Order: sequence, then C-alpha cells, then structure tokens
Amino acid sequence: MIDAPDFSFAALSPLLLVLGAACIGVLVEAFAPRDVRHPVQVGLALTGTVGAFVATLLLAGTREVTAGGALAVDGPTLFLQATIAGLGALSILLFAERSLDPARSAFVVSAAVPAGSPRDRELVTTQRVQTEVYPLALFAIGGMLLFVAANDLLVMFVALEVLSLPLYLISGMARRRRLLSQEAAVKYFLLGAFASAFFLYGLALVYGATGSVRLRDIREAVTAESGGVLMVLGLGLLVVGLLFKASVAPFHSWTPDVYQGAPTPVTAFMAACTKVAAFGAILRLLYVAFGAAEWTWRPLIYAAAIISMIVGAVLGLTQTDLKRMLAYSSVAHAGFLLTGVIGFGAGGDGSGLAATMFYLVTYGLTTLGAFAVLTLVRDGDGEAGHLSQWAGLGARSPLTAAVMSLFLLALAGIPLTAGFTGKFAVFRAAIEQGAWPLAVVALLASAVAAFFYLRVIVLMYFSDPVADGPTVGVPGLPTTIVLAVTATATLALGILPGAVLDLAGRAAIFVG
Amino acid sequence: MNLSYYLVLAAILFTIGAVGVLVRRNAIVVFMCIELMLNAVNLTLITFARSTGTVDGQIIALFVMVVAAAEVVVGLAIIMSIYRTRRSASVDDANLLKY
Amino acid sequence: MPAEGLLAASWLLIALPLAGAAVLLLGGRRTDRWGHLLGTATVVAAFLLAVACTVQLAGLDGRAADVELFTFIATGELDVTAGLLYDPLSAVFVLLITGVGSLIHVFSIGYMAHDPARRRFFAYLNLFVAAMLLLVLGNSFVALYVGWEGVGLASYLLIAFWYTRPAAATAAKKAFIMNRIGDVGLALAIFVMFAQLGTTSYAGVFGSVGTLAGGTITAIGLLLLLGACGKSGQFPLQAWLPDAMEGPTPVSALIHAATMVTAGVYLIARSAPIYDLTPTARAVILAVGAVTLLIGAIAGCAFDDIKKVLAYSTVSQIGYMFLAVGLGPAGYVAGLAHLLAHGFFKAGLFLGAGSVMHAMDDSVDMRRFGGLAKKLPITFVTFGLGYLALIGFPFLSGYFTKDAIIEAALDRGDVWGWVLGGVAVLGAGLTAFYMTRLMLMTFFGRPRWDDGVHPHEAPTVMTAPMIVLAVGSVAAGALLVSVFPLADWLAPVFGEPAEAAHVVAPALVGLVVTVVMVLGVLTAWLFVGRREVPVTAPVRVSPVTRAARNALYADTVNESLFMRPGQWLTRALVWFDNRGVDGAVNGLAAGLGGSSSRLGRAQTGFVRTYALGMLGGVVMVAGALLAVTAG
Amino acid sequence: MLSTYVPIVGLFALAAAFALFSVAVAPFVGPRRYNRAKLDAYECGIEPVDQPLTGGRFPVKYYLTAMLFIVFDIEIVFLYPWAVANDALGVWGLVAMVVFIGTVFLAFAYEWRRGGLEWD
Repeated sequence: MIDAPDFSFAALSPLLLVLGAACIGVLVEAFAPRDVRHPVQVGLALTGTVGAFVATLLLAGTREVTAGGALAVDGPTLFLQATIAGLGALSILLFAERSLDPARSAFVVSAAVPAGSPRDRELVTTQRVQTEVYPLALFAIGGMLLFVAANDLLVMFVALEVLSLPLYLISGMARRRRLLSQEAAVKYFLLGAFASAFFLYGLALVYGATGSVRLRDIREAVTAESGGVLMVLGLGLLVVGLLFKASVAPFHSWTPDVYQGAPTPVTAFMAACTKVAAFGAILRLLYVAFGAAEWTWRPLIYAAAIISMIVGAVLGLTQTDLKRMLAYSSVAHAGFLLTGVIGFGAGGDGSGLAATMFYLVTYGLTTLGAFAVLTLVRDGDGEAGHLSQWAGLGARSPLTAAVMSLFLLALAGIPLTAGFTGKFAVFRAAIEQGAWPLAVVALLASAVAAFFYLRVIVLMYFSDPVADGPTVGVPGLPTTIVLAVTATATLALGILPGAVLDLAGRAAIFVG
Repeated sequence: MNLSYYLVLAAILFTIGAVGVLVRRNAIVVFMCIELMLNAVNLTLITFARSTGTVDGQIIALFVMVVAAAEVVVGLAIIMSIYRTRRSASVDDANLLKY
Repeated sequence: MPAEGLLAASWLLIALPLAGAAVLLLGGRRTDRWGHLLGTATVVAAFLLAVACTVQLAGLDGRAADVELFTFIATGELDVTAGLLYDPLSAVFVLLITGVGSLIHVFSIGYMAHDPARRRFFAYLNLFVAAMLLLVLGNSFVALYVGWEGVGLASYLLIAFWYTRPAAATAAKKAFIMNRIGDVGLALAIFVMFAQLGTTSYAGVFGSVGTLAGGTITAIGLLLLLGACGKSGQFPLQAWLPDAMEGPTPVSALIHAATMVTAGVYLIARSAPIYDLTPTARAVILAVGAVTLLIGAIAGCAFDDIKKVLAYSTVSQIGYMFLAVGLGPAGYVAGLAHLLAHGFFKAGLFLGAGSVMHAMDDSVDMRRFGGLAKKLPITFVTFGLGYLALIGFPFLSGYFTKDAIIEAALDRGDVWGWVLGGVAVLGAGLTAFYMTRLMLMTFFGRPRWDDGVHPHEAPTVMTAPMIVLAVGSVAAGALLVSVFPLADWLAPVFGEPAEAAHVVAPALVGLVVTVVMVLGVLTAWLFVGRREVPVTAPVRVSPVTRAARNALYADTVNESLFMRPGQWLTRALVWFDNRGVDGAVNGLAAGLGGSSSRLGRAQTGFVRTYALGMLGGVVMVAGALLAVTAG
Repeated sequence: MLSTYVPIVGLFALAAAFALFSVAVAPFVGPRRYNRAKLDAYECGIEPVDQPLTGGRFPVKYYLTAMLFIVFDIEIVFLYPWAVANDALGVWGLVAMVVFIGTVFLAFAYEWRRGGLEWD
C-alpha cells in the first residue's frame, strides 16, 4: 500500500486559486455567450490573481514542504508568489484595456485568420474581442507560481512548460503588425523548446547521478560529493534552461525579437513576471540543491552576470525601437539580478537572496509601468515604438512624458526611485560576498545603460516634435490603475524602501 | 549488457537533434529535431531508472511525453499560422525582427 | 544635539517649496490663475521659518541641531538614515536662499506676467529652492548629492525654459554635460568615502577621515573640487555658465548668480575638515580660483551682451570665493562673506538687467542701449548701487568682503601670497573696468535703441525687490563685518577667528584696491565713455580683444581637455550637439555604439543563429564546469 | 560508466563546429531563393489568397483533431500506470485520478463547444 502524500491545500491556495480560475475560464470560453465573455473573463482573471496575492499575504510565515515533498512553501516562495500574482493582476488589467485601440483590444480577434487576408481586414472593424488570452495568461501565471515553489526538478520542468506554452501562444496574437507578432511567437517557441530540451537533459543527468529529482536528495548527494561529472554536467544544463527563461546572455537572443514582436501588454507581462519566476527557480535550484557545490557554479554565474550586463547595456545603446531597447534593458537587468544571486552565501549568510527578491519587485513594477506607457503612444498603425516618434513628447503630453521619465530614471537606477534601492541592495550583497569586481562591472554597465534611458528623456523634452507625430491616447480605467500603482510604487520604494526590504529580509530563508 | 551504450546512443541522438535545429530550415523539421532531443532524454531517463534501480525515471519519461505532446499542439498552431500568412515554413524567412 | 522646537520642523523648509512645485506641476491649468502666488507664498513662508529657526539656533549651545527624518535603508548592519543638520553654516545659506529666493519670486510675478507658461516657471523655481535647501541642509554627502542633482535638474529645466529657442536648448544641454562631468567627480568622492569609511554622514566622515592615507584624502579632496568646479562654473568647467543666461533673467539672478553656483563654495567650506588634511588639494583650489578670477574678468570686458557680462562677472567673483576658501581657515569667513554680499548685489544687478530687458523688448545688446538713466530712474539707481558694491566702492559691501579676501591671501606671507593677492587686486581693477563699461554703455551717452522701442520703468512688483536688494548690497558688507560679525557666527563650524598677523596693513590694502578700482573706472571712461559707441561691434580689433570675445577660447579648451581623452565622451558630446534624432543615434553609434552595432550584428533575426549562440553557450558552460571540476 | 560521459561535451563541441561551418558556408553554396512571401502581407504586397479548400478559414479541423488526440493520449498515459497500481494507491489515487480526468474533461468540453467534434 502506498500512503497518500501529505497535501496542504491551505499552503497551495494561491496556486489553486489561479489555476482554478484558469479552468473556469476555459469553461466560460466554451459555454458563456460571446457578449458577456469579456467582462466575465476579466473579472475571473482578476479574482484569481488578486485572490492569490491576498492568499500569499495570509500565508506569510508558513514554512513547509508539501505535496509529497514536491513543493516547498517558504518565505522566498510566498514573497515571489505575491510578486508574480500582483504583477500578474496588473498585466491582466493591461490586457483588458479597451479604449486605446480603435479595434478595442490589443489582441487579434481570430488568430487563425491569415494576416492581411480580406477576412482579417473585415475583422478589424467588428466589435468582437479576443477573450482566450485571459485563461491562457492565468495558466502562465499558475505555471510561474508553481515554478517558484518547485522543490523537485520534475515539477520545475512541468511548471516551466506550463508557464511557457501559453506565453508562446499569446506572443503571436497581436492585433496589429501581425507578421511581427507571429514571427516572435515562432522564434520564442522554437528557442524555448530548444532550451527546455537542455533543461530536461540536465534533469536526466542529475537523476542519473543521484537517483532522485528531489532537491533535498540532490543536496545530500552533492554534500556527499557523489555524482561526479554527470552531476556537474547536469547542473550546467539545468542552469542553461533557467538562464534562457531569465534572458541572461548568452541565452538572451530571443528576448529582443520577442519583446518587440509580441503585443505590448504581453511583453509587459513577460518582462515582469517571467523574470521573477525564472529567478525564483534559479535561486532555489542553486542554493537548495547545489549549495554545497557553490564553487562549481559560482564562476559560471559570475561570468554570465558580466556578459549579460555588458551585452544588455552596450546593445541597448543603438536601439531605435523602444520595446527593443527595453528588451536589452531586461537583459542588462538580468545581469544585475545575477549579481544579487552571487551575493548570497551558500550557508544562508549574506543579503543576496533578500536583495534579489527586492530587486525583482522593483524591476517588475518599473518595467511593467514603462510598457504600459508604451501602449498609450500610438500612430495609425498601433503603438508608435520608434524612438524618433517620441521626440518632443514632453511638450505635447507632459504627464505621459513625466511618468515615462520616472520609469526610465528608475530603470537607470537614479536615487529616490525604486531602481536605485534595488541596485544598491544587490551590489551591496555582492560586495559583502567579496564579489567587488562584479559590482564594479555592474556600476559601469549601469552607467552605460543610464545613457540610453536618459537619451529617451532628452528626446522627449528637448527635441522638436515630429510633424505628424503619434497621438497620446487617453487611457481607460485599467491602464490608469496600472500606471498609478506602478508609478506610486516606483517612487515609494525609492524613498521609503524600508518596509519591503525588511519583508524580503525576513522572507529570505529557504526551507529545504 | 552495458547500460552505457544506451546512454551514448541517447547522447548521440540528442546531439543529432541539436545539430538538426541548427542546420534545418523548415520550421516543422526544426521542431521534429527538438522532439528528437526530448526523446533522447527519455531514453536516458529510462536507462538511468534501470541503472539506479528507481522507478522515477520511467514516471518522468511519461511526463515528458505528455509535455512534448502539448508542445506539439502549441508549436504546430504557431508554425501553421505563420505558414498560412507567408506561404513558407522556412525559419529563415521569419526575419523581420533583428539587430 | 537633537533638534527641538521650531528646529525640529526645519524639514518644512524643504517640504514647503516642494509641495508648491508638486501642486503646480500636477495641478495643471487649474492652477494657472493663482499658481504664481502659491509659488511665492511657499518660499516666503520658508524664509520666515528660516529666520525663526536661525533665531532659535543662535540661542543653542554649540549652535547645531540634528533633525532625524526617516530611515532610508535599515537592514543588517547597514543603516542609512536621512537627516538634516541645521548649523550656522547651513543657516547662512538657508537665509540667503530663501531671502533672495523670495525677492526673486516676487520679481518674477511681474517679469513673467505675459508668459503663457508662468505656472510652470514657478513650479521649477520652487523645485529649485527645495533642492537647494536640501543641498545645504542635508547631514550627509548623500543628501547633499541628492540636492546637488536636484538643483542641476531644476537649472537644466529653467535654462531650457524657452525650449523652443534652439540656443536655449543647446545651452541647457551644455550645462547638463558639463555639470555631469563635475557630478561624476562628486559621486566618485562619495563612493571613495563610503568604501573607505563606511559612512557618508558629515559627522562620520569628518570624525574618521584622519585615519585614511594621505593620497586617499587628496583624491577625495580633488574629486570634491571637480564637483564644485562643475556646479560653480570654475575653470576648466566655466563655459556653461554664460550660456546658461538663455534662461529667463530671474533664473539667472537666483540660480546662476546668487545661490546654485555658490554650491561649490558651500561644498568646499563644508568639507573643511577634509581639506585641512590635504594641502595639495587646497593648492589646487587656489590655482582654480585665481585662474577663474582672471578668465572671468577678462572675458567680461569684451562682451556686448549685458547678461553675458554679468555672467562672466559671476564666474570671476566665484573665483574670488574659491581663492578665499582655498586659503584655509584664514579665508573661509572672508569667502562666505563675499558669497553673501555677492548674492545680494549680483542678484540685484541681474534683476536690474531684467528690468532693462523688460524695457527694451528683451534686447540684451548693450550697443543698442544708452541713455537709459533718465528713462529708468529706479532701475538706474538700484543697478548703480549694485555696481558700486561689486566694484568695491569704499564702505559698500564689496569693499569689505573683497578686501578681506585680498588681505587673507597676503597674510600667507610667502611668495604665493603676493601672487594671489596681486591677482586678486588685478581682478578688482578689471572688474571696475568691465562694470563701468557696462554702466556707461547702458545708462549713459546717446540713446542708440531702435525706433520701435519705448523704454518704460518696470511695475512696482519688479522694482520693489530691486530696491530691497540694492539696500542689501549697500549694507551687507558692513553688517557682516561689524554689526553681526560672520566670523563669530560661524565659529562653531570653522573655529574661533584667529587674530591674523597682517603682512600688509588692512588700511593700506584698502587704499591700494581703491586706487586700482578708480584706475579701472577711469580706463573704462577713456575707452567707452568719451567716444560714441558704435551700434555694431567693430570687426578689426586686436588679438587680445578677439580672445576675450571668444571667452579666452574656453570652448576650445574644453574641447581639447575633455573631448580627446576618450572617444566615448566625444561621441556623447557630439551626440548631444546633434539635435536630430537620427543624428543622435548615428553620432552615438560611432563611439561606444560602434561596438554596439558590431555586437548587434549577431542579432541576425535568424532563429538558427540564435540557436547556434545558445548551443555555443551550452558548450562553454559545460566545458567550464568540467574544467572547474577536473581542475 | 561515467567516464564515457565526457564525450558528450566533445559531441557538443563538434555539433557547434559543424553548425557554425554550415551556417557560414550556406550563403556561398546555397541556392538563392528570393521569397516574395517574406513581406507580402504588408499593404504594398500581394494579398495572401485564401485556400479554396477551407473557405477562407484556417484548417481548424487539423488542430481540433490534434487537440482531441492530446486529450485522450494524455489521459491514457497516466491512466495506465494508475490502473496497474490501483490496488496500492487506494482512495487517494482514485480521487486524484478523478480530479485529473475532470481537468482533462474541461479541454474536451471546450473543444466540443467550439465545434471540434463536428465532422463535416
């Protein structure tokens, strides 16, 4: 007789709420009449994500391993789950914006209709909107929540796929510039599948070395120094799979193309939430399972951080498309985040874990806000992403330009914004662990990166507006909420980060 | 029989898959190569299940099959949609986003 | 000691103008009708509060009050708290900023009355006042830095206030770049302090700076000096300040004459405990001060733009202040006294210039002025008093404060003392020359203005601040020297004033300076006053004049100094100069961007290339890990 | 056994080298296929023609059939091991399986409502 595994429904409630809402969403798609689907789906998605957010807050302090040891619900899990659920809810609001695009939604009505065909043009004018994106996004959020809780490589792999597959699909569903969107989906899908094959091979090798995929068993094997070459190779391949998701160079090549091609709300969602989930998994894998082998992977992460920061900062310089620029910024920020990962001692000492988690919150909020502003500035063909179109925006729409400037300053890490406190925390953590050369590179990279952020600000305020420039749409309630929340949080975390830093500090203990 | 033969075979299959991804142009074929990589992993997993005397490897293989199947559906949908628009399934033709 | 009573509320000093700026910026057009009044009210309120705080401070033992504001970051062993320090030094600055600031706000109500963007102007001015107060009130270098960047931002926004004028936009960019160079120095200095001492608070740094190696202290001192030079328009970063006159005139008066540009002097005075340990850095300050003093004075002789002349005069006068604080304990008080006096008379002069421009349809060309004394009597009298104070007319404020600096220089007693003193005296002569030239060309002689111009006196709201400042210009020097001796007031910061052994009797110094001043005035009269001033500037002039007209080739010097050392910086400057977007991107691309686009070539857009890159990464990872394990 | 694993790295390296070679050589030896379809969905190009077979719509049948296959395929993959171990798993196993089948059924319901079962 095999005993039933222990299964703490309470501890898993955030996960169950989101995935439950996603399943109901599928039913709504199937049975609800078309004209009520949009409000119902949005309501459902918000209930699921906000509910999950509240649930994580109520669970604060929980430390347990459940579902037969496959899931760990501890401080980092809950902190990151709250982050993902919160950012996810904001992303859903961006998805739900209906007043900006004349076609009432950023998503194509029917993804199956070929781009540019007569039927496609016909559908532009209909009042129908796509609602399948909401269950898909919920499945992706559910996968992310699972990803950061995974205490088992198999669960981690399944979560990776659950979060990736819906993302591949919704990347290709843009209402406008559909060719770019579809191309982004194909690239994301092929490369993502390629990367998960490596992750899986790594899983198999680690399994071969230890006979188990539970992180706890792996840790014991690592501590006993059994496993040898197989284990090391497996570790390398697992890390590669995760670094891909986190868009760390040299596994970042998909990021600019996909960020640029995907519908902007989806890009915002990917940039904010996927990053959080991927780093949650990286931290857990490296510290819970391979903590004892830290001298094996530290040089690797060290190098990846440096490459990522340099590639992101340098390549961002010559970008002329804002979404693409923010994509390279995402690569650079992945490097900064790895700096925080380095700043965590395997023995649990050092503030690296707390710093990285705090950075994820600040980066997620800021980048989400920046992409939200991008959805406002439009020309006849959708969003006006080219840098030249933003010239003189400060004169035409001061509030939009001011909010964008705030986010850009935060991304650049200027004091009194969230970006500064985040950077400060991770750099300090790295220096405390003796990784000061890394911190120096990080400082230089942020200086270079600051240049391209400030370039946009200068362009907005001190260039003459282009003749037939873009219009700045009046955002509906959802986008307004997103902008208000992200801008307030960016400022608040810059001026009074104490509470959240403290929270991250107290949450920063893995259960093993 | 020495189990390492299976491992080496799996490694070779995995490598063939990886190289296939790099050199083939047709998106469907590229995708099949990725599936080949996943199946090579399955072979590895089964072999390790045998060598370590645990059953986990077999279970994982089942999960991998399921995930691979789901990936097929998603992947084909995406590839078909771009094929319908462009009349080409060559990954090299999907080249508008760059630099 | 912890602050009590009103001093505990000194954070309101910063909060009031900041709130004003926030209301005006966020309130939008709704606040157009009363926005300027609110903006002025917040600064006046801050001034009244500052007076009350200072009175209370005067009664405290030790005359210093710490105001703990909030904990910025408190995790682990690191505690970063934000707080204010209200001590005699900051009190002096707070009074200057809020006092002169109030007057200039009042003046601006009239000056900007017809500008559609007046509300935005007051918002920026309030923002500036808040940032400047934070700069002088912060209790750590980090707070100072935040204020420093804040005033930089406000100054940038205000220079480019009329951003539709290309010259204004270019000037703003130039100011931005040159200030960045200085800011990098300040930031590095703070980093060094934090890395070496683990703290950036004044108390912490000054308490333990002595434990550092001499080289490190000198490095910190020089980096701080670089920051000070950038903000205060000192050699070799002086070129942005005259260009900054593209901003509205009240801005020139408040920011680019009375307050912000003196932040460098504040920084060096505040860092006195650091400079006490590094004679090398001090010597560099002296050199910078002396060189700038002359450059500013010489360039001031050649320009026909009334605001540019005043701007170079500012550069030159701040050179005096640098010279003074570079002298060490002997000069701090003299420098700060000159700073205060200068704040009055230069703000008054700029407001006067504003009034003239107001009368002359915004013309700044002195060759087209002339004979305005009768048309603008109040402006003439107030401007004249400011002029006399600046050139050091006996018993007006410039006379006391400038002489004090020259005396302090001579009191060094060595050769360098004589050199510096000589430079300062020469500077006084030049000052008299260019200011007299300015007076003569503007207010005397035959009217040379165009037919359509009808000069008229400014409204009371503009003349009243000018009168107050004129009174201040006349009285400040005497007050600071004898009635409320600044030296005694600042004693808790710089130590009790020592009775210096004078090398040259003060009376003799005063006499010599006065004689040189009179010579300068006479020369100006000979060259300018006796002859008819041509309406267009003569082209065939001596090389000296040409050099002066080009501001001693400051821009050229800057180019060779800052553009050669790194392609990076070159490209950045080129980029900022290219106004077009494509030009911007291309210009940048040529430098660091070159490598960027080369690297970007790897982003071919082909899935297969990306996969290849990833596989390469995998091979590297696997190889590296195996190497680590095997090794 | 483990030592035989080192060649994997060699194989990876070989793969990378081969791929690099192929990609580098391709432009020189490959036939140039100028594919107009590359850009033709933009306004200046030729409209994509709807396939007459499916009447202008996507061949939905294919996907829906594929999804149907997945629904049942996945179910079977997990049902077999469960069935084999049913005795040992007891009630918990039964409940888990019911929940699982219920979830899979959601996809089935979606497919049914979207007309995937109508074979015309």
